[in-house]
Formats: sequence, C-alpha cells, structure tokens
Amino acid sequence: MESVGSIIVYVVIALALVVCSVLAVTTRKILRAATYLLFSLFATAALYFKLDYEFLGAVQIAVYAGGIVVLFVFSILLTSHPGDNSAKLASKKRVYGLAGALAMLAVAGYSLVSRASFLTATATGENPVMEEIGMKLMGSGHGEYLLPFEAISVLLLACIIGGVVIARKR
Amino acid sequence: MEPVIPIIILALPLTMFLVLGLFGHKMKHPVAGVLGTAGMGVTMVLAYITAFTYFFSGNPEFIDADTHTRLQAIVFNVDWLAFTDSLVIRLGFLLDPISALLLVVITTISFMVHLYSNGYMRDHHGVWETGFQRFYAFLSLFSFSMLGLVVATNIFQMYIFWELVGASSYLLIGFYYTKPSAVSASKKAFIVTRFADLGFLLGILVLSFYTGTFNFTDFTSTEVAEGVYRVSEGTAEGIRAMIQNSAAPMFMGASVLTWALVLIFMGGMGKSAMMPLHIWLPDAMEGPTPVSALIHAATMVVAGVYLVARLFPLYLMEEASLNIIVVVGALTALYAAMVACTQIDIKRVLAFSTISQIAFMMVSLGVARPEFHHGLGYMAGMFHLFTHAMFKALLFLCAGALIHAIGSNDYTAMHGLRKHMPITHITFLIGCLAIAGIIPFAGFFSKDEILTATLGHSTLWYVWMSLVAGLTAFYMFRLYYLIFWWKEHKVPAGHHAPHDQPWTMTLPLVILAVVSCLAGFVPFGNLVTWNGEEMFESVSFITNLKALDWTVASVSLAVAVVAILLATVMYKKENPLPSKMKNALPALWRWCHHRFYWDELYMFITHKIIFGCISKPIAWFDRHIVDGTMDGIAYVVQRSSYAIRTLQSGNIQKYVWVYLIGALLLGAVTAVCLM
Amino acid sequence: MFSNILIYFVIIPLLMLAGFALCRNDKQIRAVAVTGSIALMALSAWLLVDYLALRKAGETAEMLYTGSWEWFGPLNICLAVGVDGVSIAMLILSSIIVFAGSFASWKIDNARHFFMWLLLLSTGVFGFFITVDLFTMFMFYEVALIPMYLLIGQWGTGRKEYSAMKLTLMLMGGSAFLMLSLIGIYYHSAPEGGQLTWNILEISQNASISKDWQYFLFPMCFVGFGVLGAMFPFHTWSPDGHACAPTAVSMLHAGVLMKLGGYGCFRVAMYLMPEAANDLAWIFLILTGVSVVYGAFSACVQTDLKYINAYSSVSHCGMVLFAILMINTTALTGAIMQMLSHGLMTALFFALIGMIYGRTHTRDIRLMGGLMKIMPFLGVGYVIAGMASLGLPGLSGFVAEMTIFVGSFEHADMFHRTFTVIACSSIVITAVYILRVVGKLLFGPVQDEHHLQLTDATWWERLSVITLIVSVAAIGCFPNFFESLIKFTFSPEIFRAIGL
Amino acid sequence: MEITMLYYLIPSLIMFCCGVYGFITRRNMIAILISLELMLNSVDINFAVFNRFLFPGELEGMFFTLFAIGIAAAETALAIAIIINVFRVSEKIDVSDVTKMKF
Repeated sequence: MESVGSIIVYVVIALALVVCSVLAVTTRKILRAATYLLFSLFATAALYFKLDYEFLGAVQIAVYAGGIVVLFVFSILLTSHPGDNSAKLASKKRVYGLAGALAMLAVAGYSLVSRASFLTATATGENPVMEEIGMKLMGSGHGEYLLPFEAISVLLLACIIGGVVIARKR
Repeated sequence: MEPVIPIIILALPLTMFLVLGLFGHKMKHPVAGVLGTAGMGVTMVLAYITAFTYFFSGNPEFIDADTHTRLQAIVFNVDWLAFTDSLVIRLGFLLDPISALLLVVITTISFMVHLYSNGYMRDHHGVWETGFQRFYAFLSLFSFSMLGLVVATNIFQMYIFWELVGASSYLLIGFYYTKPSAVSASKKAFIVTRFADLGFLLGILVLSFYTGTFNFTDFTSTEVAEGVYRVSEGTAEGIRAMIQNSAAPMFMGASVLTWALVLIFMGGMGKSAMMPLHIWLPDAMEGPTPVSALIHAATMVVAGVYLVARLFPLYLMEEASLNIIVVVGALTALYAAMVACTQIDIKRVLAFSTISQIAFMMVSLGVARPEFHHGLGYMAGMFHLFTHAMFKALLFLCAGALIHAIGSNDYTAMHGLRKHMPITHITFLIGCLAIAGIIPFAGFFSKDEILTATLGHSTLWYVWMSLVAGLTAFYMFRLYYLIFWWKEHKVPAGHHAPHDQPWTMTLPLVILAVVSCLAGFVPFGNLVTWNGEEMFESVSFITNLKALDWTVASVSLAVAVVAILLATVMYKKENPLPSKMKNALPALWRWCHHRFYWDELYMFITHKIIFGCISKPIAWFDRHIVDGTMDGIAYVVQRSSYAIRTLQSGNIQKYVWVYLIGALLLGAVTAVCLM
Repeated sequence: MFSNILIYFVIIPLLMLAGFALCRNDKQIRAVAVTGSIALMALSAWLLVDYLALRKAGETAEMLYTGSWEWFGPLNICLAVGVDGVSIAMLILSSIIVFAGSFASWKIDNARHFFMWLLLLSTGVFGFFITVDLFTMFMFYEVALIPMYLLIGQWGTGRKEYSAMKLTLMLMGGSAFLMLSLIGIYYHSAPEGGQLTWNILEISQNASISKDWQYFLFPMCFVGFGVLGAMFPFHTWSPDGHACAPTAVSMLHAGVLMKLGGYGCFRVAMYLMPEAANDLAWIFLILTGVSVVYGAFSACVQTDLKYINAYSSVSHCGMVLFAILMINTTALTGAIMQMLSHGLMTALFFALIGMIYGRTHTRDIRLMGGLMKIMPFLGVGYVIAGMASLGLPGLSGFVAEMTIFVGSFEHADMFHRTFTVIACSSIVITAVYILRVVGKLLFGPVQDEHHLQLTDATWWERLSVITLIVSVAAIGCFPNFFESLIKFTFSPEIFRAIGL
Repeated sequence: MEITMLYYLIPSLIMFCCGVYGFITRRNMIAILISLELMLNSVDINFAVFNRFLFPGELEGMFFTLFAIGIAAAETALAIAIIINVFRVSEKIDVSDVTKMKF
C-alpha cells in the first residue's frame, strides 16, 4: 500500500508529463514548444527519481534538460524570428494526425489495460549505488558495459566533429 | 610410280605462289616474270613426263596389257581431315586417262599464258603493269588449284580445289581492282559459282551419307592391285543398289542417287557456265586477257565437264541425270551461239563461244552410252575438251594481242588489221578454222565425234547440235572478218600503227596454232575412253581419219562451209547487209544482243528480291522488332521504376504515416487473433 | 595447388595485373603486356604438347591435370580444375587472341587502366576454361563479363554508354537464367542423400538429374549460355556492343568471350543434361538454324563495318550452337572447330577494322573505297579474313563448316535435313556480304581524297595481324591435328544417356 | 492503491502518442525534432520502468536508458547542425521545402 504522499507525487508527475507533452506538440510558438519539452523532460527526471534511479534522473536533467534543450533553444533563436507563429495547421492534416495518434493510443492502451492483471508487480529494489554503476560501466564481464561506453564516446566525438563540419561557415 | 614427280607438280606452283605472293613486291618485275614462267615450265615438263609415262610406258600399274584397258593409279593419298572413320578427306594424286590428259592441257596452256603475260602485262613503252608480281602469284595459285582439282582422288578433295580455283578466278578477274566493273564482275563470278557450289556440296553430302565414302574409286572402280583400280560398271551398280536398299531411296519422286548426281552437276553448271548459271562468264572478261585464255576458256570452265566425266559411271546408272545434262547442254549451246552472233566486244564473243563449246562437251557426255561405240560420246567430249582448250586459248591470246595493240575490246575500233598484224591474223584464222570444224584442223575431229555420238543417241539433238555447229562457224568468221577485213584500218591521229607484239606474245600464238592444226590427229580413242578400254587394235597418224563416220562428217563440213560463206558474204567488205538483217528481225536481234536479258533477271532477283525483300526487311526486323523488344523491356523497367520511385518521396512524415498505419494494422490483427 | 599447371593460367594474368599497377609509363606497361601474353602462349603450347604426350602414353581419363581445392565448405564449392582437348583448344585460342589484342592496342589512351581491365577479363576467360566446378566457373564467367562494361563505356566510340549498358544488362539477364539452372543442377547433383557437388565430372558420373528436372533446367541453361553465344533472338547486344567497343575488346569479346557461350552450352547444358538435350534440341535447332541464315542476311545490308562483322558473328556462332545441338561426334567436333576458327578470324576482322577505323575515322563502307591501294597490308589481311569467313579451303572456316555439315547430315530425318540445308545455304549468303564489303571497302576507286595520305600498318599492327593469319592458316592447312585433339574428348559416355 | 507498472506505462504511452502526432503534423523541422525527443523519452521511461518492476536486481534497463540519452544527445546535435545548414542555404526550415536532394 502506497503512502498518500507518494500517490500525490505520482499524480503530479504524471499530470505534468502528459500535459507538457500535449502542449509541446500543440503550441504554435516554437520557443514555447521547446519550453514544454523542457518541462516534460523534467517530469521524466522526476519519474526516474520516484523509481529510485537517482543517477539516471541526474543524467536526464544534466544532458537532456541542460544540454539538448539548450541546443534547441539556440537553434530556434538562430533560425526563426522572435514572435513568429508557425503557420496554422491545415485542419485536415491535424485531424488525420490526431486520428492516427489516438488510434495508436487506443490500440496500445487497450492492449496495456486489457492485460493490466499481468502488470501488477510493485516497485522493489534499491537505488543502485554509484560505485556499482561506475564499476559496471567500466567492466567487461557479463552485464558490464565497457564496449558500449567506448562506442558512445567515439560516437559523441564523431558527432562533435560532424556537427562542426556541417555547421561551419564556408 | 614414285610419288616424287607428282608431288613436285603440285608443290612447285604452290611454292611459286607463296614466294611471289610474299616476297614478290620486293622483286624486280622481270625476275618475278621469269621465275613464274620458269616454275611453270618445269611443272609442264614434269607433267608431260607423267602423262607420257602413264600413256606409253606400258607399266602394269597403268595398263592391263591383256585386255588393253587403261587403269587408274593412286600415286599417293594422304589423310587430311577425318570426319569419321570412313569419311576421310584425303589429298592424293589419281592418275588415269582424263587426269593425265588434263595435266597436259593445264600445264601447256598455263605455261603459254605465263610466257605470254611477260609481254602482255606491260604497255607499249615497256612499263610494267602495277601488281605484275601479284599477277604471277595468282596465276601460280590458279595452276596449283587446277592441278589439284584434276588429280583429286576423292570428291571432297575436288571440292576443296574447286573452291580454290573459284577464289583464284575471283582474284584474277578482279586484278584491275580499281576498276568498278572488274570488281563487280569478280564478285558476280564468285557468288554465282558459289551458289552452284552449294548444290555441289549438298550433292557430296547426300552421296557420301548413303555410300559412306568420298573416294572416286569407291564409286566407279574396283581395285585390281594395291592403289590400282579399274573402272567398272559393277561398282556403280553396287552404289545404286546400296542407295535403293537404304531407308529412304526416293525423295520427291526421284531417286536419291539422281538427286545427288543432279546436285553435283549443278556445281559443274556453275563452273562451266551452263544456262542459267552462265551469267558470270561474259563479265569475267573484265580480267586480263591471258587470264581469260587460261581460266575462262581452257581450264577452269571445263571443270564441270571433268566432274561429270569423273563420275561418269555413276551418271550412267541414272538415265534421268544424263538426260538433264543433255537438255541443259543443248539449250546452252544454242543460246550462247545465238548471243555470240550479236556481240560487239570481241572477248564477249569468245566467251559466249566458250559457253557454247563447253555445252557441246556436256551434250557429248550426256549422250554417251557404253552400248554405242564404247561410249563414243565420253571420248568425244574429252577430245573436244582437249582441242577446244588449245584453239580457244589461241583465240583468246590473239584477242589479247589485238586488244594490246589497239587498246580497246570492240571490233569497231579494229577492222582491217590483216596487214598490220600478219602473225596474229594467221593464227587467229587457224583458230577460227579449228573451231568452225574444217578438216583437218583439231576442232573438226572432235566436233565430228560429238555429232556422231549425238546421232547415235537421238536425231533431234543431232540436228540441233549441227545447227549450233553451223552458227559457231558463222559467228567466228563474222568476228574474223570484222577484225581483219570489213574496211581499211584507220589509225587515229597521233597513234602508231598497230603491229605484231613481241616474241613472248607471238611465240605462244604460233605454238598453239601448230597444236591446233595437229591435235586432231591424236588417236584419242586409244587414250581416253570411259572405262579405259582401247578402241582401236592399232593406231597410226590417220587413225582418226579412218574412224570417221563420213556421212556425219560431210554433213557437218557442208554446214560449216555454208556458214563461213554466209559470213564472208555479209562481213568481208563493208556492206549494208548486216544492218538489213538486224532490221529484218529486230526482236530477235535485241534479245540476242541483250543476252536474253538474263543479267537483268539476275539483277532483279538479287537486288530487288534478295536485298530488297529479304535482307532489308530482316535487318529492319532485327533493329526494330528484336532489338526493339529488348529496348522495350528496358523502357518498361525504366518507366515503372520512375512510377514507383514517387513512393520513395523522401518525405519523412509520409514514411511515418505508412509506418503508423502498418503498425496499427499489425496491432489490430494481433488483437483480433487474440480475442 | 601450385604444382598444377592449370592454375598458372589464372595466376599469370593476375601477376600481370599487379605488374600494371607498378608500371610507371606506357613503355613498361607494354612490356608487361607482351611478356605476360607470351608467357600465356608458351604455357598453352606447353600444355598442348604435354597433353598429347600423356594421351599417347595411354591416359584415358576424361580430363587431365585434375585438382580440387575447396574454398567454401558449407556448399562444397571448390576450385576444381581439369582440361580435355576442347578446353585446351579454347585456352590456345584465348592466349593467341590476348597476344594479338595486346599488340592491337599498342597506343591506347590511359593504357594502364585499359590493360588492367583487359587482363581481368582474360583472367575470367582463362579461369572459365580451366575449371570444372560449376560455381567457380560461373564466378569466372561473371569476372569476364563485368570489365566489358567499363572497357566499352570508357574506351569505346559512338553510343558507347548505351551499348555498354545494353551489353551488360542482356548478358546479366542471361546469367540470371544460368545461375538459376546451375543451382538447380547443384541440388540434383547427387542421388538422394548423397553429397551434393558442383563438380561437372562427378555430376555427369552420378547422372542423378531426373528427366523432369532436366526439361526444366536445360532450356534455362542453354538460353543462359546462348545469350552470350549470340543466339537468335538474344543477339542484339552483339552488333551494338561490338560497334562501340575498342579494338582489343571487340577482338577478345567476339573471339573468346562469345565462345564461353558455346563452350558452356556444350560443357554444362549438353554434358550434364543429355536426355533433355536430345528431346528439346529441336526447339533450339530452329532458333539457331534461323540465326545462321538470319545473321547472314542481316549482314548483307549493313553499312557499318563492325555491324557487318557482328551480324556475321551471329551467323557463325549460330552455326556453333547448331552443330552442338546435332549431338554427334562429327558435328560436335565441327562446333569446336568453328569456335576456334570463328574466334581467330573474327578477332582478325575486328583488329583490321580497328586499324582501318583508326586511320579513316569512319566505319561507313559508303564513305570508303580503294583502300587496297593505300594500305595494301591491311587490305590483304582483310581479304584473307574475308576468305576465311566465307570458307575458303586452306583457311580455318572451311574445315569447321564442312565438319559441321557432314556431321549434321548424319541425321537422316526430314527435320534435321531441312535445317542442315538451310545452314548450308549460308555459305552463299556469306560470300555475298563478304565480297560486297571487300569490293566496296578495298577495291574500286578511292572515295575520299584525304585517305590518300593514310599510312599502312605499323609493325605492331602487322605482328598482331600476322599472328592471327598464321593461326587461321594453320588450322586450315592441318585440320586433322586439331580435329583429333578435339575428337578424343567426345568419348562414348556423352552419348550414353541418349543411346546414340 | 498500489502504483503498479501500468500507471507508469500509460503516461509514457500518451507521451509517445503526442510525439507521433507532432511528428506527423508539424512542418518546422525543429518541432519535428522535439516530437522525436518526446518519443525517445517515452521509450526511455519504459526501459527504466520495466527494469525497476520486473528485474529489480539487474541494471540493464537503466544502462540502456543511459546510453539512449547519450545517443539522443549526439543525434540532436547532428540534426541541429544539419537544420542550421539547411536554413543557411534556403532561409527556411520547413520540411516540405527541402526537396532539392530528392532522387
């Protein structure tokens, strides 16, 4: 049985997540969309904290909220004039998009809900210790992730160089 | 007989061809001329030795002394190409009466022509014709091929050399290759004879398929000792029986043997210019005149006659094939004689005369039957082949001398040359007398034998051929008078008066004239008969005279004399009679003058039908239908890929749409299935 | 592996490829090309001598110098080699033409790359002739096809991109059929439960392809190879491709590559599926019989020298397939002889055409004339090539055609007779178009005064032409040697299945 | 009331569907990218949730999320670089305008 506080926290986080996501894709001002994205990312981070993944939540905030959204904001400022509204969507397109998304929601939601009885497990386990995460990232045994770690680092490096090359002025 | 001399006979001309062909252009002109002539001279001597040994040595290889029968001897025979165990092409040397005869004829004429060409192939200032060495190389090639043809031991060897003489004839007709008319004449000669050779080839294939052999001796002879054969009707009958007992002895109403023989004869028709395959020979006169003398008068064109003679015992087995030969020969003889009466170009007159004379030989072979005087027709045909070779070569060489002196082929440019060129005049006259059949010149005897044999077969053909003989005398003397009489020769201003040619050219004329006078007395009946049996008990210089059938002889003499008189009346002095004649029978004259429009017919067939109605449509079909289908397939693929590529628009939102719909459908399907 | 002489037919071209990469100038490239092609000639000559010696010593095995090295175990794909008289004849042909081709492209632009692609092509050709493993054979076949695209596209003339594309696509279409049938053969290569194999010798020994499957696979296989052998109606790549290809490529393509088709038809289609071949031969006999005459008639009205020759190739290669389909020793011998003969003489033709084109810059016979006077050597060469083509005795064409005709005539039924006569009639049509082109091109008055300044052949061109002429004459003069070399191959086993 | 897995997955699903909607309907490339991030994020949540609820002793899901975040960062950086480049050339970042490289 969860505590009431916990339930309240959950409800707040879930609401924030849903509302911010919806707003992020419906607002016509692109800078606002980025801001709503930021909030939904924060909500996600909060969800991670709620699930006792503190490191993950921290990374989410640092990389996503801190890094990526800032990139978005920069690029928005570079590519659009303040106060620009994106053109109003053709209603046909919006209806189709909405229908598609809702249909998907219906199908996936139905399959989730109809199998709710299988999904009754409760959250157990502890917040992983930082040391363990570090060891696992650097180890090469079973369930350890040195290779992906290195691969990611190379990827990021490639990205940096690629970004520079692509965006550089000729 | 040791094979050394025969090998040299064949190898020497070949060597000359290779030497002159490969290195000739580096030689000086006289060197090449002398080398070629000397080579041919040696060959001639060796051929004489061989022929004399064959006829007169009495060697048991060559004659069966008891029955007085001449035998066939295979001097050597080398495998050249083995198709199967039994079907083997061999290159060999068959010595028998007719091959020995032809050896003599070919080498003699060839030597004369080699000698003569030394003078002919340069102009009045002694400047050599371009390609002089090439000319000698080709002459040597021709001599080699022709010798190989006559000594063939099997029909395929004959076919090989048959093709080679065709090719050398092509090269020699087209010797002046910058002249378009010469080029087209050579092309025509090759293609027409090639068409005939197709028949020859098919005939060979049919015959060899049923008999399993190519060897002449297997067709016509029985072996009496190793390499020595005797002509026997029995073997030929065996062949006929073999075909009749085979699975399919008949084809379209005629026996397979007849088909084979007629197809083979078709090859002979091509080479020997029988109607309707004669059209190449008059055009072949585009070649240098010595070539016409050698190839298109004396040797190559009688190859067809030789071929029939070679397979004569087989032809005897099928009456129908012999009748075809007679009909073709008789029609050709008359046709060619009629056309010869109206031609202007002296070489063309001689060419048609050649066609007509060869037709005589064909008729003679066609009417020959063993029952009648030991196959007199066969002997007569071969005899005529021999005499004709001599006097026709003589006539051609005279024509060459005239053309060389005047620079034109038309008698209209000649007229009244008798005083300017006495030697040519006399020798030409001898040639004319010989061909007209005036006693005692060579042609009289041989033609008389032919007419006798024809009479023995059928009166109709006898009358027909006598008429042709009369025509022959008429057109030859027409030609003679128009060249040497008619009116005084007018020398165009700025030109030398024509005169007799250098000795290299006159010597062959004189020699051949002498031979033409005497050749008729050769006792041929004892040398060449269809089965080798000698006709006479004993021979002397007048054997032929004694053997004459004087009724026939006197009739033919009378015909000839009348024809000559007629020609004398019409053409000796300039008079309007010929043009009156022409105007009296305009249609006949026109048809004769245009050679009965055969060339036009062939032009129509080749250009309009073969090129226009077959080749062009096929080429169009290939480009547009066959290739069009391929291009069409490519086009369809291209168009459809253009159509399909709009699906791959690059618009990511569309992709997501498609993806989404797919995912939803998948989900829905799963859901439905699970329910 | 390296003790087997056959491997060197692949190794030498590969070494030459490496050599070209190292060369610094055209001179060295030519040196490598000449050395290599002489080495190949010497090798094939030595192989011939040794082979005959072995046969004389009583070797009766179907193939000699056999060897097999696996290179892809799971599918049992091996580099299996082995030769008989037919393959040796083809190897000799290829090495002669590579030799002549090297000289014919003496002054080509961008020689390094040209020769590299050319030698890659030759590697494929040689590899094809030495292998007896279907898959490896197919691989070499493809290796021989692909460089053609680049060689024509890069060094060609006229509509070269179109032609290169067309040629490659059509041949690839053929190889699609081929691959399909080869895989089919593989899966029926052994009786139920046996080890499947690609090895031709083993497959023919097993004789385990059922008749129904043969009916399915044989036509595909025959068409697959037939496309390369220019079988009607799949021949149209040939005129366009040859017309645009550079000299040496035309030589190699018409001379050798088209022989891959005939060789494949014989070695794979007929050899492995004799029953279907016997039953279905009539279909292809009609097609090839038609293509013999059809190609000849088409050649009669062409005006481009190379088109004339390409159509004549259609006719002559049609004769090869025609003879193969006759299925008897004589005709098969004739087919192989015709392959040899056509390879040499068509290479000679293309070499001469290339040389003439290099001087006059046109191939339209209407614009040329009287070239014999201007370039006697090339003219004489052309006449000899023409004579070989129309079957003059003493040159190779006669021997091959006569063997084919005699062989074809062994079938006494009406159907075979009819088509034999039709095929025979091509000798007349051949004469027509050969003499037409010779007459227009070489004889007659000079058409274009600019041509009077042109020069005759250079020494390397002479060498190339003389090599080919000598080979053509050698076959024509001593046919028995070649026929007996080839004939031994047709041991009774081939005809076993069909009861001949 | 227990907060079971379902309670986490439903918001995540809604988030994903928002992403889909945005991706389909928006024309601004940056907006599309934002929608993409939403979808990615929703997937990340799922990984973490499954890990926590179903395999509490393991850390696979968490690490997957971790790497996914890293890759998302890389991808975004690159995408934005491209978008800026496109903008420089065509002064627009509307997807329907960028068709020069089609075919």
